[in-house]
Amino acid sequence: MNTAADSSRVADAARKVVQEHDPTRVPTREFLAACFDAGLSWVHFPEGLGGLGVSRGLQSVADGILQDAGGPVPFALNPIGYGMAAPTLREHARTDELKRAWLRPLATTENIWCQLFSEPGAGSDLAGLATSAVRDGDEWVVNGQKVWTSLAHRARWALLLARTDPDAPKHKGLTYFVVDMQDPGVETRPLRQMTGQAEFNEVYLNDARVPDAHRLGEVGDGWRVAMTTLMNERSSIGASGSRRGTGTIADAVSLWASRPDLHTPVLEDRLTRLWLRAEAQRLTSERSRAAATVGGPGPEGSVGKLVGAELNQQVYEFCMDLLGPEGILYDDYTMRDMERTDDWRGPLQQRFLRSRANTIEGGTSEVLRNILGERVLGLPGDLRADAGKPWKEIPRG
Amino acid sequence: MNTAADSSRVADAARKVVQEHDPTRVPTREFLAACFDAGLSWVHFPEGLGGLGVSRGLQSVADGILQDAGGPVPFALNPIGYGMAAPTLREHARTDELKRAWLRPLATTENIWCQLFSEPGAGSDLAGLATSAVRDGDEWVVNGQKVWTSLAHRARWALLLARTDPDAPKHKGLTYFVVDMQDPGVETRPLRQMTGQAEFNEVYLNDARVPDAHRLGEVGDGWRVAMTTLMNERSSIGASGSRRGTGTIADAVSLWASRPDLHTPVLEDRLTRLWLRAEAQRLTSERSRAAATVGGPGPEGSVGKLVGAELNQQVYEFCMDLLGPEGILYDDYTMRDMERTDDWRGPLQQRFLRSRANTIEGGTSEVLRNILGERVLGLPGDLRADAGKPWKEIPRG
Amino acid sequence: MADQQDARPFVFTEEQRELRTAVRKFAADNADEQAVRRLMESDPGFDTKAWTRLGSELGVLGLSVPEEQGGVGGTLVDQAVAVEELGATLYPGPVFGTVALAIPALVAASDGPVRSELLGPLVEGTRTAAVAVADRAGAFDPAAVTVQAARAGDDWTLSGTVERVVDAAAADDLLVAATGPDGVALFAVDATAGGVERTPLTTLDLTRRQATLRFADAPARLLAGPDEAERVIGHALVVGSVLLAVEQVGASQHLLDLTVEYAKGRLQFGRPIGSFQAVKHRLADMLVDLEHARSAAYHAVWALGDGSDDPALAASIAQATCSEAFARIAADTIQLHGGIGFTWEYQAQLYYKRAITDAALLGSAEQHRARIARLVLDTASGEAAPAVATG
Amino acid sequence: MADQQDARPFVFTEEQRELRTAVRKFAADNADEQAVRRLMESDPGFDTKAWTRLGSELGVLGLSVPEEQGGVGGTLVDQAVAVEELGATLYPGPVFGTVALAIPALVAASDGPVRSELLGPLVEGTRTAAVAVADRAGAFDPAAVTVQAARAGDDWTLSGTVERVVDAAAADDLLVAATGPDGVALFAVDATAGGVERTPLTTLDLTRRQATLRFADAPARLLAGPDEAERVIGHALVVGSVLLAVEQVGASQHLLDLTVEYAKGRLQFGRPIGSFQAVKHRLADMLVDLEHARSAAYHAVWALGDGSDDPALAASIAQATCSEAFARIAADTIQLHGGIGFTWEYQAQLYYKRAITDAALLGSAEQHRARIARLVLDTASGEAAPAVATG
Repeated sequence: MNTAADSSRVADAARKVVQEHDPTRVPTREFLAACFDAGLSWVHFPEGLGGLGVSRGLQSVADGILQDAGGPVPFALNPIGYGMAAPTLREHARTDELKRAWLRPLATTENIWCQLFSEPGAGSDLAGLATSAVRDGDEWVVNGQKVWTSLAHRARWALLLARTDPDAPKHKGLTYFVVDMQDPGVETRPLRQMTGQAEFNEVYLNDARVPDAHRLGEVGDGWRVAMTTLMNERSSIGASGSRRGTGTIADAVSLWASRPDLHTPVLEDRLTRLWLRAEAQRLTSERSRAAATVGGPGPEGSVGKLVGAELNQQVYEFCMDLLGPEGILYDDYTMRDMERTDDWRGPLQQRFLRSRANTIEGGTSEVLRNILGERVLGLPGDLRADAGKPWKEIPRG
Repeated sequence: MNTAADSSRVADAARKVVQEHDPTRVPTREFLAACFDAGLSWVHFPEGLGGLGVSRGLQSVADGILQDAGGPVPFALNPIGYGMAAPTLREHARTDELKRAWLRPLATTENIWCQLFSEPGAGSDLAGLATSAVRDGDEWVVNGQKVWTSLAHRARWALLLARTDPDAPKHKGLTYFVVDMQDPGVETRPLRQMTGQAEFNEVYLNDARVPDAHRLGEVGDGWRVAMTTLMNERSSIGASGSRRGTGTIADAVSLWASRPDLHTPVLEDRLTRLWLRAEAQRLTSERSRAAATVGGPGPEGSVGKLVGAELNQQVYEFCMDLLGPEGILYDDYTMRDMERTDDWRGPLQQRFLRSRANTIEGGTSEVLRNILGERVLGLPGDLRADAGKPWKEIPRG
Repeated sequence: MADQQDARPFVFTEEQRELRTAVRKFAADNADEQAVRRLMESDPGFDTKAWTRLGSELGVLGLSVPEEQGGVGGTLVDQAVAVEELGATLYPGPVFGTVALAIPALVAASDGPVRSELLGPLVEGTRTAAVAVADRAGAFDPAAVTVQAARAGDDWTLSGTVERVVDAAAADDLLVAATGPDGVALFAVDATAGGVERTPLTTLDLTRRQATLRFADAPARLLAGPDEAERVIGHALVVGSVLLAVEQVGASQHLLDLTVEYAKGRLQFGRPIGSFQAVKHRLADMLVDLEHARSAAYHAVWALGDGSDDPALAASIAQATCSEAFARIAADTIQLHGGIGFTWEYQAQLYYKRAITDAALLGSAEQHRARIARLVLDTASGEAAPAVATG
Repeated sequence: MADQQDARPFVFTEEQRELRTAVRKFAADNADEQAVRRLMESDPGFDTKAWTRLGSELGVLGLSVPEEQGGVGGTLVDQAVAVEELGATLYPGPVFGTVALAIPALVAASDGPVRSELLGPLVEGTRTAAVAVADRAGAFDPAAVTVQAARAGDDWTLSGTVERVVDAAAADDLLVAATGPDGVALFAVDATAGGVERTPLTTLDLTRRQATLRFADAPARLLAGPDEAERVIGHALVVGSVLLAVEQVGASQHLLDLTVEYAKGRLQFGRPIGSFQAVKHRLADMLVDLEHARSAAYHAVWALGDGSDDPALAASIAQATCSEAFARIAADTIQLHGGIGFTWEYQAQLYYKRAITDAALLGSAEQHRARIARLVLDTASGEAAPAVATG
């Protein structure tokens, strides 16, 4: 698959795009449209849908050339779109017309996407969600409340998981839809975090209507479709490695270097431990990447999330302990919506507060340890209170 | 209850014993017999059974006088006897004759006691034990294997928990007995530990016979009786506090003081953390003791076991890290039985190895955290695979 | 609450239990979560009328002030009971500046008109104070004083800057350490006087504010001269450390209760999350941390009263234990609540920010451990060291 | 296994996978648990015939010895594969003294008759060696050398004591650092020569023995003079650290597999204990530790070959990570097995003792962290430090 010919083909296409649409001169959307049309958005997608039908590993060839020439990192501009929606739409949208209609403006970032999965009552237990979708002719009528939705206020489309059969066991009664965020039944309210900002939103669905054509996968098959989405969330980590000392640990090391007046041997040892943990995790990702080219991927995706989240917290706790009384100030708690996803990289104290969410969002550390234990080590599952029961009979709260 | 008159009475009795049986001159057994006869073995027991019928809190008055005069710590000589057997016998033995026949030689340490509870297949899940007792006229015939029995080879009597009804749910089919360790059906084999020593034993019961008169409590009521035993295991901690810096932490602090050449700031901070933890736990015990005099005891029993066990391990890990290459030697792995319960206080490396058992024996740290969560904080229990099922239908292995 | 020693360590008297109930009720009535949020976004950040009632009606701001100084002559245990309950609700008000530091400093100072004039209104809650003293790891360090005192006849003026002074923005009185011709002394400055510039700061914990103070020939009155300033300030820092520890215990207990209730009621996978071992065992560890923190804080409270322990050691044990315990318990509270725990609307974040703030005040846990090492390890004997097998 | 660089970090070649299988089979056949127990209680503590077969038949004792020195000219990756598998079964034999230290030292020394004479039999497994070099935290410290070398014509004699030398009791050859008239040099001493006294020690880990060496005018041959001794010894210690790390990984993987199987099969409360979160999550943490240890060890193995990282830094990263991981995994293995895990009869204790021993060899994790701090933190730039909000 991963032939030299394919690699040349990708590289040639990328060089042509860069030549004809200099990313330092043309508007971002125009550049990304050219990428899509040249099959460079997701090289493993079919031709015509933003790909070239080649091996996924060659994406790094395209990205290297495009970004070296000054092109944007599109994932950063439309993260749910690129990371989760695109692979799900490609696999489950019902017609090629729909796929193309959704994917191209997604790729250009004209249409931002968001995800309507979690609910106040369904966090770790996502499959227990309560938002209902009831069929009404060629449409579905959706009611419920979603939460932890980033970019909802800027999104044109949303991935929705809703319950279509409350009598079925919880994993069996779910269906997957694409929702128009401009539907009058969709209301978005910013959700303020402890940092003062509103990075996420609550989304209320009040008789929102979704055409049956915008269903992804079969009725009742939503959990399986959602797994496509969630699996792809991780693999979007990318094919290129990171350099030693980059990432969150760089904040601690550079703060340390900038404040020799605060050094103590005990803090130095603590920082070295954190650096070591970051380095061991970085090397583990490198190893996983190497292994992926000769065999299946290892357990490193979940390991990376688990370690990274706890490490982030420890890194910023270290920074705060280093600063002592200097650290217990803030800049501005005034509530504000996030305009861009990297807005949260504010001053140190904001990063510190933000890190508390790392072990909760995208799978709590508790859930990740279950995954490592059960899916990687093959340990037996916990006893279930909800196994096989109709969803509506499972206690909630 | 805890009146000044009672206190004087206890003190007078203790002074009289000391006067008439100078513990530095008479044999230990004679001295302890005098204590029993004076009602000072367990002051809260009835008169004639080693007590004076006064408040338990006054035991410290008696112990103080007896031990100040050079008397032994009887708990150390017959720990299962004093700590677990005595309160169980007092409450559940079927006649006063039996109580007296058992308690006096127990108190004098003429008869050492041991406990036959744990089994290879029933550790954390003690109530799942399989040793059977089948009625045969006035006797019971016992078959099974017990483990983690300390002092079995020196014991005259054993506390036994056995299954008398395999068709009942597991907690309901147990009965409690006193077993004669000299019965021909009882075989004791030393169980060697990783230290090289054999502190514990395996005990095999092959058609061992127990008179029904030696049953404690009703048939099927063994679990409740065992709870008496286990609850008393903890309360034997005693009424007097310990001084700051005593206990296991003293090993680390004195080793530290003796080896200034090995000091580093990082090790110093680590040792200080351990010292602080030990001190906080010591103060928590003090507080618990103070609270017990004005209200019910707090959760400190289980807290103490949990913290103490993990702290022991950390203390000796610290010592080994301090010593570095010097520490990875040993004295003697030759197997030997323990003659006295404090024999295990050998060289540092032996204490280090021994400490690994602390988080397992007497309730694993996992079980203790369950207890703190459920019995102290009132959290709901885990889902049960074995609830209500007949014992014989519960999977084991 | 007569002037007395508390007889038995760790045992509260009937009066103290009643005091606890009264303060708890007052805090519930005047500082429920909505009130705390309203006040923390208002100026001066607390309800001055309620503060006055705390002082005048409940009489809990200067509980350990001797009767001859106009106080009720209680013990530090009494004061600790009140502070613990105020801590449990994050009671907005200058507990740290006024109750934990300024009043103990005034009590320790020699008698005199300045002390008499200041102490009464602080105890009554009609005025509040902040203490601008450079502490290094919770101990007084004269070399770190950044304010100069100049004398002109009987009058003093101060010049210099003190950064990040807790409760200073709204304080009426400032107690300031300054270096004069004969050494470091402690002065009282009227916060509204000329030459005093206060810059309020945006704090991580909005319920515990700070301000930077700049003095430019600000008029000051001498409170404790170089002969006693170090002792007076040292006393205040020790008492402040201990009361801060007790406050941390109050807040930690609140969080443990809150999280246990949540874990009982929150269902996922058809069962209460508290039935999962991952949640249950974390709560068990929180309980252990809390028990240890409570024991360490109470020990210090009693030891300062009955002299049964070195005050500096007892205070460091309390601070080293309670700072870490509160921060860990607050972080775990957020974790066990999941997403909701991270929102602005939920109360967990308020406590978390207080925990992080408190941990940085009056010395870090690491700094207190270093002090403990000096006091305990450096004086230990190696005589009873265990034998080391040598192969 | 031609003399080659291993092309891609972390990717084993087909030959290396076959090598792994072969060594694993050899270890299973010759060093199952019963054999290990029998050998560890016998003298000399390992099966000399099997050791010779490891060298002569399997050819895995000097895999990275260049062809021109009589080796097979493989890479350090090859050697690491073999050591990892030997570590998995606690293979009793002088892996540490001979394979990890002595052979790398000889390979690094300049060519000469002494080297030629020694290297062949060690690679063949017909003789074994131990290295008596004072390391300080895994690095060579000439100042810590405790042996004196005296020259008489072309002959050398050594005098002095080296304590606790791994694999020395049964070694045929001793490589000894000694201070001579021109500085520290590395000498070879025949262990059976006059003037050599060996005192076997009772070790915590019976499968990895030690002895104290006393030299009294013992005849010695110069292996590496003062001009190169430091480089030679330094190389041996770095390679030894890395191979020790790999060995730790092999043993850790064995323990994780063992404990997972136990947790699946052991029933309490009518269910496998591995279904309880307390057990499952601890195993998940063991997995993370192992993955990190493996990555750090393999990185060092490849980096020493391809020069992609500072060897000292890579070795310290490996040792700091693997020592802690193995010790923690071994302790958790005992805990998760409950009582049985603590018995003499069960294999967990053998691995635990090895883990504790390995953690103390060639520098502790703390010492390696200190070295990493020198190499990484002391050279870091503070330019990109995040802004700190100042209120």
